[in-house]
Amino acid sequence: MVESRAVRIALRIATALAVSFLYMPLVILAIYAFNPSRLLVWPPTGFTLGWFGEAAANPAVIRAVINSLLAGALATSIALVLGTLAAYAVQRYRFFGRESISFLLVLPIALPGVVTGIALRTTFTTFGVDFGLMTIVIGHATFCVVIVYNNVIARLRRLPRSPEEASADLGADAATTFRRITLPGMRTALLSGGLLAFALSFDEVIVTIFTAGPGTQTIPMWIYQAIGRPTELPVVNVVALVLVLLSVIPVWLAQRIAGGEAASLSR
Amino acid sequence: MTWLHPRRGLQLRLLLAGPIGWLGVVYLGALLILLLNAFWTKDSFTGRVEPFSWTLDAFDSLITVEVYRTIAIRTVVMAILVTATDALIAFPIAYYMARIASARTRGLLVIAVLMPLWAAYLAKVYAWRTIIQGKGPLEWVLAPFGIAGPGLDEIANTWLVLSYLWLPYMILPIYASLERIPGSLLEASSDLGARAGSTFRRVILPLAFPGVVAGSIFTFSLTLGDYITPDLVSDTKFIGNVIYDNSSLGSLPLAAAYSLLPVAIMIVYLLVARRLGAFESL
Amino acid sequence: GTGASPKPSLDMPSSIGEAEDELNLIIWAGYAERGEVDPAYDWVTPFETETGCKVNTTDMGSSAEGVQLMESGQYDGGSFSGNATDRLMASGTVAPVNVSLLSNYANVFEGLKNKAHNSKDGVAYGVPHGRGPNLLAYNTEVVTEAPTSWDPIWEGGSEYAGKISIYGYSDFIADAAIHLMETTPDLKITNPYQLNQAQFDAAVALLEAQRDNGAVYWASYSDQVSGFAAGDLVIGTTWQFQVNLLQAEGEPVEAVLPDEGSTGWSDTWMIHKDAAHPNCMYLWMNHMMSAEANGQATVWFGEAPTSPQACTYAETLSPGHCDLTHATDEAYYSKIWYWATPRADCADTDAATTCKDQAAWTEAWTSLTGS
Amino acid sequence: MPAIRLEGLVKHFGGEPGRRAPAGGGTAGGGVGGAAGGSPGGSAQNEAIVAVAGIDLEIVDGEFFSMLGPSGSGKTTTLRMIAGFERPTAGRIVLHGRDVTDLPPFERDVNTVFQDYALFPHMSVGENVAYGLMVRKVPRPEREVRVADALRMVRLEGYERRRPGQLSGGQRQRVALARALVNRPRVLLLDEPLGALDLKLREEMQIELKAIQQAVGITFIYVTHDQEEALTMSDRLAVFNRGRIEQLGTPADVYERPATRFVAGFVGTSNLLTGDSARAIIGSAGTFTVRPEKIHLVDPAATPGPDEASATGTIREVVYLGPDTRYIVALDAGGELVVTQQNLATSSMEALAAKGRVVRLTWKRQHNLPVGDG
Amino acid sequence: MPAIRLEGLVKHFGGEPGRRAPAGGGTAGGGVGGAAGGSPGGSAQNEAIVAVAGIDLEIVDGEFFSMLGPSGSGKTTTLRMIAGFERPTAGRIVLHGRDVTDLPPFERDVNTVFQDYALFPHMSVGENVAYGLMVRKVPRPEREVRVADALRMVRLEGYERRRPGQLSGGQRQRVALARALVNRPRVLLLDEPLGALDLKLREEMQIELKAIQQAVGITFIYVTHDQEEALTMSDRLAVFNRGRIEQLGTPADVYERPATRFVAGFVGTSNLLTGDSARAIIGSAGTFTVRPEKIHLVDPAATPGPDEASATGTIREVVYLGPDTRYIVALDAGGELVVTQQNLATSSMEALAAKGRVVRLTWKRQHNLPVGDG
Ligand SMILES: Nc1ncnc2c1ncn2[C@@H]1O[C@H](COP(=O)(O)OP(=O)(O)OP(=O)(O)O)[C@@H](O)[C@H]1O
Ligand SMILES: Nc1ncnc2c1ncn2[C@@H]1O[C@H](COP(=O)(O)OP(=O)(O)OP(=O)(O)O)[C@@H](O)[C@H]1O
Ligand SMILES: [Mg+2]
Ligand SMILES: [Mg+2]
Repeated sequence: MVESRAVRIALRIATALAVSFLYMPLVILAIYAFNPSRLLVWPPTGFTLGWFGEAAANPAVIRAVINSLLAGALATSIALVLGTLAAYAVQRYRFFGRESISFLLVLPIALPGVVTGIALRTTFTTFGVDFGLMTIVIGHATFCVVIVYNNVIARLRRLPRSPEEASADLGADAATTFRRITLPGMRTALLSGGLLAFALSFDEVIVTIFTAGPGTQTIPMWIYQAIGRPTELPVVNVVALVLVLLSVIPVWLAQRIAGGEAASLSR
Repeated sequence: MTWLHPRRGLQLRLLLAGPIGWLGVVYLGALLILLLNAFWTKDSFTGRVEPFSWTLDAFDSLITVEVYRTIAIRTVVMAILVTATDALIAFPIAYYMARIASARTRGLLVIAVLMPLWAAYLAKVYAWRTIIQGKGPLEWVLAPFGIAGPGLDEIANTWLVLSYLWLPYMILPIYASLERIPGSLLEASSDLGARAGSTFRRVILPLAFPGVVAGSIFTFSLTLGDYITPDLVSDTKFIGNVIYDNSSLGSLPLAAAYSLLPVAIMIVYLLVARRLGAFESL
Repeated sequence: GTGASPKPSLDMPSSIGEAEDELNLIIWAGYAERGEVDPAYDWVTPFETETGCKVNTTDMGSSAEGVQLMESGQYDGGSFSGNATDRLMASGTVAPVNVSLLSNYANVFEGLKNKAHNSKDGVAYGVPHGRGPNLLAYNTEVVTEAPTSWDPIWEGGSEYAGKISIYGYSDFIADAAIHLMETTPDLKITNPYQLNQAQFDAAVALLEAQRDNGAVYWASYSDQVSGFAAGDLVIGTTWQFQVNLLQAEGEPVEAVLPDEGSTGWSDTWMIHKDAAHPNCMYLWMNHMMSAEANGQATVWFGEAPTSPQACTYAETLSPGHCDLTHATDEAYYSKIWYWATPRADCADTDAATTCKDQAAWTEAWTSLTGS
Repeated sequence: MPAIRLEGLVKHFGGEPGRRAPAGGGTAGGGVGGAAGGSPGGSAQNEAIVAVAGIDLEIVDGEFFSMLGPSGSGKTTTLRMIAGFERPTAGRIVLHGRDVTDLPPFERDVNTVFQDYALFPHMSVGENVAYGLMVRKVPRPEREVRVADALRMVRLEGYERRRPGQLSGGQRQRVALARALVNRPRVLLLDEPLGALDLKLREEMQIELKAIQQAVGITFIYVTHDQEEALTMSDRLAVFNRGRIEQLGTPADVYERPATRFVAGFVGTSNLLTGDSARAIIGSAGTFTVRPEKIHLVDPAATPGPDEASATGTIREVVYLGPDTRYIVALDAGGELVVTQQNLATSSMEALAAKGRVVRLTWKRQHNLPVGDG
Repeated sequence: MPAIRLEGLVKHFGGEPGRRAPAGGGTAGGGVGGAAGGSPGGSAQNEAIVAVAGIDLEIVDGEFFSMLGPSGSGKTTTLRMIAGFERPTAGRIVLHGRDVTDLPPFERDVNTVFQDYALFPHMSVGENVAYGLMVRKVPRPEREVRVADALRMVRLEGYERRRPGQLSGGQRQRVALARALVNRPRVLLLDEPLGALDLKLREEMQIELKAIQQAVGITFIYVTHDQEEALTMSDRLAVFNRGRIEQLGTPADVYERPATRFVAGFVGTSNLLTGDSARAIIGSAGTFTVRPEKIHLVDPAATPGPDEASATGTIREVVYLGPDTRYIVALDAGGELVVTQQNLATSSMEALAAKGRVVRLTWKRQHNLPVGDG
């Protein structure tokens, strides 16, 4: 009740403008997806659903989607394991260098993707690692760890120790306690962290370009390549629109799971 | 498990082996190799780097060739501009979400902000490209006022699009830190005689600041490294473009040496941000 | 020197074995179509059906990227331009090709065999895909009279300032050099890719003037296409491909080869020395020289077919294609400087002369476009 | 002129679940009685909650006035309306003759001490205390003097530089107090200011708070759900229940003459005599209460005086409390009475030996208080 | 064989700031006394904290044993070492003759009721209570019977399906208790189990807890900082101060014969007579304490009996407490004594009118307790 009426109205307008700004390009994208012209000209010249059919029938798009899903799922799994372990260690133990760990974990996401990408590629080349899905996964997992880590550590901070102690007290050994008490307590954090990590991996393009091998084009790579080819633009419109629409699912899920918590970017 | 119980040191080592192994060895190792590359010679024709052939040539060109300095300054200025723009746009909406909107509206707004964040990055850049380019919607809107469209070669495009792309990264941490401010603090402030303006300046702003810094880590670092957006919506070169161009063409050692610049900037940035308590707001 | 350039092993396969199940290629976008854009242009699916080799492609954004991808060792081969083939051959990344195993090789125009960009010491290191010049495109509504020289893009204070479309890679320095060969013979430029300091400086100065005159650089060809379509660009360097696209959409765009000649490309399919699927790669190389595949591919991209048979087939898809691309006109192609890598040794045996190397070109280009 | 006059004050909280209402804790009066055996169902979430149901009250200048009541009875809401953090649904708030119902908090001459202290975490103790003066543009030299005075009053000299995070609970409490007092408000509102402190510290702070109030002469309005605290500290108190005042009076009024059964039970231990046993012992129907400390334990053979009520029974349980001993006596007429005896001369041994003994209880008839069912 | 024997138990917390220690609150014994007037300097952050400084103790089977002491005195740490959550720095813990010092919690036959209840939020009440049986692989039919029994004991039949979030504080307390009791441990540890409840509910639960302990006959070790609670409930109690036990004994021992000045002050109100006034009134030097409830207020002209000590003074302050009245008397010989009088027949009016009156205080000499300075 601190804000005056005028301030509140001004804020409401600012919010409305900011939200419109966020959505305006996406709306334009949607409009273009139904435009029959192969070249992008405004205003739209007609209406067609044809590009959707083309996109659905495009094997490169389908392969790319599958690759993205695979890479995302694998990177997320690795990130879930590593992020949880790190968060648990940092939150539940005292040790030398504890402060540096969060720093180390943020680094991959705070350093520019080009740097991470080149560093990884140079390393893989140096050690003769074959480029492929696994190299993409390694690249993605590196910056996904911190997302899981931040989600989990925020939860652990709020999660009291006492239920874990109670569990041990009631006769459960460490593994049982972790499985039955700690893990359920972190479940929503893991889910929202995992979703976020997955989304990030699914959307990552720069590191992917540097770590991809033959036959492992992901969907952002496909889009990037297709943007360079005017003949593909209508299909790009459709694919981009569908991706935007699909992103509702994880957002909605994360919101449902974690309530307001998903709001924290958690990284 | 009984034997493990008293051995907290061992428990800890088991827990940390994975994460530290991964990031400490794979990630830092990769960065180290990149660093080494900055000091190695490369073949001028085939472009291959010769390991352990030490030279400072890459640093030499970075220092002597003016354009690298110009680009570095341009990139940092752009990162500052984008960060400031996002902070200015993000604060009101974050404030509205955290303190004014009803619970329901707040939930909807959080989704509304998260969705573009999770929507494909390239799709968004591409959407802007279609908006900005000639015969696009922007030109169409501006035409009646007799203003020409910017076309795809204005540096301002980069500023606009990057600000757009990273906006949610700024809104969410600010929102989170605003939401964490107990209502009683604001009540106490007004109880003690502060009007809304003073309360905002003296209580809300200082307490939300770590959130702004947390958000700025993203806006800043993402701007610092992006080369795709500048490439797609303008023809201006940024640090990322130079690194990218040289990593394939030209000289990998030069790319590696140039990479050290954003790395150094971000490490300093992170250290400062951590001191300001921003890590809690990430 | 040219550094690590191991003597190529000359053991080539003496027969094509049984096809593997896969083939990983690095290509220029548009060099392996599956009829996704236009069902009439599909030369990958028949190949896959016939050989059982599943084709995976990765587009290269530039020759340099192609070299880098090739050096990762993950690909069986690819279609490279001259400024990639020379590096690949020098670094020993690619293997010589036993052309006697390729039944379609015999039909290929002699002008495309055993050239500097696709052979070494008389041994073939690949087979041709097609060739073409970089052309001068113009909007016929603005530039009403067809230009015959490159002058409109170089002239200071051109009436097209701000609407000049320029290829956005360092290779374009060579285009400046070609213009200098014509306008400043004193520089004694003999090869636009191998420039000594004075020649190089002159080329860069020319480019700076052009930049200040409002050049717009294109990195991906869709930039250029949308620019021409929108009227933001009216004249500039282009490939036949973009012109075809624009014309198909009804845009008033034409292209010419100016009298000075031009840079250009002559692309070659090469095989990696450790290719995981060599048989598929041999089959693919042969396939790409077949009348159908080569005809479709060269029409699709707007370049010259590599054999009379392909020419004939191409005519059925796009009447007049062979004339348009001067497929049989060796004189025409003698005016074309195919892309090559700038080298410190000037790519000659004369140890006394030194030229600016690729890194210098890249740096100059960064300075040109980055400041 | 009264310091504060509340006229027909009402506050409803809107249909949807509000920010401050914790899950499950939002049902009025659910706190105390609902602990055990309550029905497992819950109240509908979407009804409007009547937090304050109509309050009329005058508080005198310089008074130490307490609001006592169970959790959810509307004390905090009333206080927040006085401070200006909530707008009344109906009614008026008059501060020293001026209607402030519609004024924002920063224009009211009252200050609040919050239960969670609400100290500004990014400011030092000194800055916290100076805050009110600073935003009111009191010049720096005066500000410094007043801040030093306020910190001396709460015995925190030398703590100016510390951050709230570096203080103990009791110290934070003092800072919150100093921060309010430094503005010299005419009314100070305190919402369970000692709720977060532990017993010993709370007792210390009670004495200190009372002393400070007497020293500065400001009107204190003090919210608590601890009856002992309210009885000890207040000049007058109001007992809240379900958004209304059940009784208003001095501590003695409320303790010795509870107006309703609710007050009798909430303030002190209530020994209720009902139905048959009431008729048998007191001679009239109805519900009566008698305080445990008013009852004498005498020999069963003794005859009670004419002005005394009396009953016989057996000591079922003896609890040694240190200063007192509590006897739980099962009455022959039915029911139980709790009797408290000061351990004046008796030692614990004697006290504990009384278990199982047959006794007579006597008390002055005037201490039989009939209570309504309010 | 004692249920529990602690031998020379010591616990230090390492140099770096500890997990459980809130900033600033980590200094041993800093809680009560340090609240006001303490030096602003604070202790260096990096010294090791001595939480428990050497404890020897035997607790008998079936005993209700309390650990009483101010905040930070080491009670919780001692309890946590018994439960196995902390490893002693030195010393041994013997449970029923078995040295368990190095065993993890899940191998000790003790159970704990936590102050914050520590219920598993993702499990229903029934699942919470069944947890200990489940992880110990007790077969389902037996499990169900025992869970039902335990819930009946704490009067929560019919609540099996609820989630902890849907319960009130008192109900959660009961669930925590049932969850521990269902395992039939030989020792139950309770760390301020009623600390989070409000006054009325706490009193109810005290009675109930005691009744349950008597019913099941398990050894209870009960941590509290509320002296009244400790006195009321315990068979024996230990008074902790700065990581040591200051006194060990029955409630009456501790209350009536405090061994040290600290105990005298911490358990009950201590009226200390020192120096000159001690010599004048009692006739010998040293420090004495006399409990406020042992003192009679009589006419100043009255002559004290031969076995009585006596002093004259003026009533400086009268505090009406409801059941009692507290008089603060300024002695003519110097110093102050607090006198508590049960409001047996006196009304508040009479009591409050006493302010300023000159009175004589008398008390039995046997209630003069000399106290050490411990
Ligand atoms: N902002 C709010 N929104 C909805 N309901 C509220 C709000 N504030 C208070 N209430 C409800 O109003 C009623 C009175 O609350 P109030 O806080 O005034 O009680 P209280 O007497 O202070 O209790 P306690 O001793 O627990 O602090 C309660 O039922 C409470 O849940
Ligand atoms: N994990 C820990 N790390 C560091 N110091 C600790 C830790 N646990 C307890 N301490 C310190 O040890 C001392 C004793 O603490 P303990 O919790 O045992 O006290 P307590 O008597 O239970 O107090 P309270 O009544 O406040 O619960 C305190 O100074 C406390 O700050
Ligand atoms: Mg309240
Ligand atoms: Mg404790």
